[in-house]
Amino acid sequence: MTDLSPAGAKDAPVTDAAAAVTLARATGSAPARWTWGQIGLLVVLAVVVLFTVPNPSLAIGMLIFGLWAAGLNLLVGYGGLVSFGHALPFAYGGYAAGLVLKNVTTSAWVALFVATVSMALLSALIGAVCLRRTEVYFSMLTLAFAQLGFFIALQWNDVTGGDDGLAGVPVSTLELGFTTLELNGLRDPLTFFLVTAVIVLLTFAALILFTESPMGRVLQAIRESEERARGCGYNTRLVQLVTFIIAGAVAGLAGGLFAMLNNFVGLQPYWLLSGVVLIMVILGGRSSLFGPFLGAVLYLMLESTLSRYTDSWQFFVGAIFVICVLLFPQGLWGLLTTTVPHLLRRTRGAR
Amino acid sequence: MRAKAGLLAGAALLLAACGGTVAGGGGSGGGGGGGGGEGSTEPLKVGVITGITGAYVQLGEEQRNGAELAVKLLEEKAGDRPIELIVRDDQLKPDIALREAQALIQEEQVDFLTGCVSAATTLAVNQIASQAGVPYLGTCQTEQLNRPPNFNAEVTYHLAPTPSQGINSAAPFICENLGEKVFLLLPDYAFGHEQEAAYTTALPEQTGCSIVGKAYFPLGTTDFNPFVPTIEGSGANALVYGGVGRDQVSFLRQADQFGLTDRIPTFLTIEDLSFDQELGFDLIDGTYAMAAFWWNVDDENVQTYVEAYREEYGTPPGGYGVYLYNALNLIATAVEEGSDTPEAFREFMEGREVSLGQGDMTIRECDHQALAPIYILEGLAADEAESRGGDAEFGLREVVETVPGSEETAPTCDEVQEEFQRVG
Amino acid sequence: MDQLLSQLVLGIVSGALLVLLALGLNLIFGLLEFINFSHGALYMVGAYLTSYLAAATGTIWLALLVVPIAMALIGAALERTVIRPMYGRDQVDALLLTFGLTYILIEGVRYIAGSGGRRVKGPELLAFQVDLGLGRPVPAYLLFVVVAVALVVGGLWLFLQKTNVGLIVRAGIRDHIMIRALGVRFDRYRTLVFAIGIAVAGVAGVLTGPITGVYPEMGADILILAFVVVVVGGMGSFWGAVVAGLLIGVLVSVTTLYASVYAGIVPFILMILVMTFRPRGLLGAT
Amino acid sequence: MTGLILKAEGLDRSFGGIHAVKDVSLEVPQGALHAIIGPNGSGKTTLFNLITGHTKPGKGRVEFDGHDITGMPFAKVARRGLAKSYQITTVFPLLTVFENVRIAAQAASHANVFWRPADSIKAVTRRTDEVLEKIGLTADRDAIASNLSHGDQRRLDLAIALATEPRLLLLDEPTAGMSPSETASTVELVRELNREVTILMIEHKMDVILSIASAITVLHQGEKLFEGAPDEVKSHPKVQEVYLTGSL
Repeated sequence: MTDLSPAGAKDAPVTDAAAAVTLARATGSAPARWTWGQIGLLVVLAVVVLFTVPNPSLAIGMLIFGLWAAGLNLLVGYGGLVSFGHALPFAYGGYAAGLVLKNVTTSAWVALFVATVSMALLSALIGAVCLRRTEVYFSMLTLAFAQLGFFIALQWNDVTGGDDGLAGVPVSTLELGFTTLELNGLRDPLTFFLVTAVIVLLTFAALILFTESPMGRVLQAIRESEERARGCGYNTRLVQLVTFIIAGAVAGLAGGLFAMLNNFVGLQPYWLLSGVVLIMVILGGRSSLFGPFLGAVLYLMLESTLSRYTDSWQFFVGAIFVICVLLFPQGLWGLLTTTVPHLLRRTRGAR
Repeated sequence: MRAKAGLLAGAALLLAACGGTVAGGGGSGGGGGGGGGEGSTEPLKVGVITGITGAYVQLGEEQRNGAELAVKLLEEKAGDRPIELIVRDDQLKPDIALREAQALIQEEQVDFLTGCVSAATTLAVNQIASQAGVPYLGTCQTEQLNRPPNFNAEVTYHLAPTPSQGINSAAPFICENLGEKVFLLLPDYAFGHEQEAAYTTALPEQTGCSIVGKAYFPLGTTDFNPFVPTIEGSGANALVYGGVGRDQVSFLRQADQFGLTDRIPTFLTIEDLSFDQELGFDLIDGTYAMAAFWWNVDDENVQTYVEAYREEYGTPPGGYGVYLYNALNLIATAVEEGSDTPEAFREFMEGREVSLGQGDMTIRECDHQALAPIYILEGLAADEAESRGGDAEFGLREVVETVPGSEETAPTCDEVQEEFQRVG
Repeated sequence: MDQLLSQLVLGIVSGALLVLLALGLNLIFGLLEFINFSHGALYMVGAYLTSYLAAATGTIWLALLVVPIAMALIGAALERTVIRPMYGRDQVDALLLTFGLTYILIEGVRYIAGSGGRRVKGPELLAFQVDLGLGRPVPAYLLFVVVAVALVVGGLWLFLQKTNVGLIVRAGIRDHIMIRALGVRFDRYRTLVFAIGIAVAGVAGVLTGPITGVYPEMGADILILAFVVVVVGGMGSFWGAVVAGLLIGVLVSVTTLYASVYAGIVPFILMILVMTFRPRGLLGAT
Repeated sequence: MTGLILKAEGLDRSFGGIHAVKDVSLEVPQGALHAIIGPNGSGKTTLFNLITGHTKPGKGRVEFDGHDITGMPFAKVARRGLAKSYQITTVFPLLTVFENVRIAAQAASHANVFWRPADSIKAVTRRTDEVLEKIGLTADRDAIASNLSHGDQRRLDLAIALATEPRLLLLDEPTAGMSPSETASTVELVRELNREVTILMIEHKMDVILSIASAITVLHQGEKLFEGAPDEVKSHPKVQEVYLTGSL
């Protein structure tokens, strides 16, 4: 990294990790290919998960959490907007899909559509309030809304099931025209996995398209200098709001999928859950959309594996966080794409 | 590059479709376990899901102890089948409980599931058990597990008392001995709401008894000071406190500072030795509580369990390990008798009368609810504990009344049937 | 009316402890631009130290002196080792780091002290109740807590206002680059401020012990509230944190009286309102 | 020279007790290269901010291309064709030089597109390359902006402003901190740009202004001291008194 830091960078408020997104692209012409190559990488990751993770629900969960984290990274890594309340859209999507499946129809299309679209609308409202402020204030506002959501979910017992959770969500069906699939995560995890993988991949590709679109590029420019972006004539609030809505909708979709997987929507402290998804993003690396997927897979692996060997597994998770942030500031993906090639180059150069 | 990656991935996906781990794991439908059948020597796998991290760690640890102790005493065998116990941490989060339940069923192909310290996780586990057709023996106090839509007669069993069961047993004692103007201070989540419903029915049924006020506190409240003026201002002469664990510890500590527990007799809906130990003799002195288990209850089977537990872990057991101890014993007996399929296990369980770690117990047929005695306990001061022949370290409470488990205290089977029909 | 008045007093007590945590957070954020999510866990460590010291000496008086110093040392050590590399890095990195630290501290304490909480006996000297003429007596210890917090807050303010070190710290909060340009050994002041922030959290830990007891997760919930206090009061505003802490304490307390269910959510609603109408916080600089 | 592109009337603004800009009016005809000079603290930058909407005027009114833009948000003003380069270099530090300019170039026509890749919009890419060529940054196309030399960063700042295809370009000390040779080439660049776009610039270096400006406004303590052609300014005694002798 040293060769990249500009003269006088010590005083510069901009930090390497914040803008690592574009660094990856900028360090040469090669990494630009990774932008679209990420889709291929995700397919490979999905296949690896499919073959190596022994617990099917965990494997499916990895895809879902990965999508959730990737959507969040749109805000955090690309937009520089750190949401402390991203559990809200995920949980909302779960409740929305769960309630549709339970009370209206068992069609997965309808459930996921309602979860995604209604969360998008809700995000527009929440975003309009939260985006009036930036930085820590933005974060705290998102946290406040998440707490508000938690409170409503807890109190609105008749609809949400309160802290007992929304139980008895029926198994959903997916009409494909030529056939109808039953999405039972427990009895037929392979079908569920493949369907989830397809949905996740398509959404992921759409997210990449967004980041590469003029608007997505402006989002990154706003992160670099909002004033200058405004000076170019951009309505920066609008771009951030659109991003907030997309991230919310993606989380809603992921939440809906998660509800379908579990046939259950549980309630747990939102700020903790928001922290978990944020950590997946940071762990995986903010410089790409694929990074958070890696982060999600790694985090869930750590959690489910370590907890089997020791009661103090959180101690080790904590230690791994500290080590990661000290040694690999750009997250796992940054480690793979920037640091490793850099080291290779250096050792080759030394010879 | 892009095209190549896509091709590669596509091929891999196809490959996976032909037989990945995901397919292999659960394709069989996760049904009730591998071997089965009489004379099988396949290991009997029992999955325990409980909170090993999270707010009620002590309870979770104790549940694990209870299960492990039972397996040890059974010499790790149920008939010819070796018992394999697999314990998983649900962190008290329903999402994690779901995942672990799925893992236990799909990966480990467990024959039975049991464990839980919170209602939310028990419902999550029950949901998965129900889908997979694996018997599940719930072990936490909730009204919801064996009621619609959660109850699945094929798989669901409830070994802990429901809150209403305990409250119906305790209501006469509260009104006769503590005070007839009662204030309810309850946690703001399902367990608290269930308590409210039960107390509001049970207390006014006692002559002259009424509820003069109630307040909810959010889960995880550490500061109870603001509630004290509310309680004192209500004119209550008895206080019922419904919080568990940390909440209870904080509350009693602060109530003591205000002298509240001296002025107003206090009754705890739920007690556990681990909380009592943290509070100490001086804080629980003069308070009352009810429990489905207390370690120095005078009963042969209870004492067998307590002695074995003390020998193994050095302290007497609290109230939560016994459910797991019972669960493992019931499962082992059933398997030994050849009732190792879900259907046969149901037949074995329904209406069964046994005497285990809680003393005499019946699993009634209509909702698979265990009916066991409820004890009313008085908190003792240290010198009192010694003078009454108790234990200087663990003799924190004395049983002042025993209410045997009966149809009368739980909602009757007729009421339960009615509810089932109403929901359909 | 009686009830409302006693409720106000009790609100001030719980608010006072929030103030201590919020002040530390605020100071650290102001000078280091570092969001310390492990603040709650460090407060918990302070409370545990108190519980052991109090068990050994039979009272918390000694702890009141020793624990803040011990916590300051722990804070300084942390700053010198893991926190220093975070300067100039994204605040999200600080989140991951301090989340990790929190896990380590909580599990570490659990490993050493067990999952169950520990008791801390309040001082015998204060084991009586005071009649403030509000109709109901208040435990003397709670009033002592308010006085102790007031002393700490006052002392901290005098330190920042009247000493050279305080002057530099205040200037540094206002303008980082300028201070560096002045050639001051800025690093030392960062260590100092972090240590002070943690020491103040340690004081909160000592004072809380006799009220709630100590247990591994005790820092988690109160930390979020402390953040709300900082934001509502205004980031970087000393008196803002004090005012907001007391306000939120009282607000929660009074809500408990009339609608206890809403007590948990009131601080967050307040925060949304303040952010909407006074974006810089109640006393924040505009 | 067909009419006015910018017309400011009686702009006035105080900050606390400081009267930063006092009743200043300004008229910039199409195609002009109008310069504003004045010693430090004379209100030049505040005047700019009043024009761009960064600061709301206490009194007065700003017309751009015949439309009232007084107090309008900067982004809106920018969309109408007014661009600004900054006194303190403001670029997108961790984007490449190309991307810095491309962002600006796409602002005009493709601002809110999110259904196709930005790189596939050929017109924007072409425009970007043109601007880079014109500013002389083609060689640094793939460099990270924050790695450029100070002078190059100033030029990139200018390039961003230019890429939005403005009709009026506000330059805030475009040669600040530059070496003499860098200054010379920037002056040449500004002169060249002026063939296509009207320019209103603040400048500190008198020699720079005198050689290229078509008209000059001299500010002193927030007030307009004098306005006229370079030659007139040079010879005006009052200007010499407060400004030339003072600073040079």
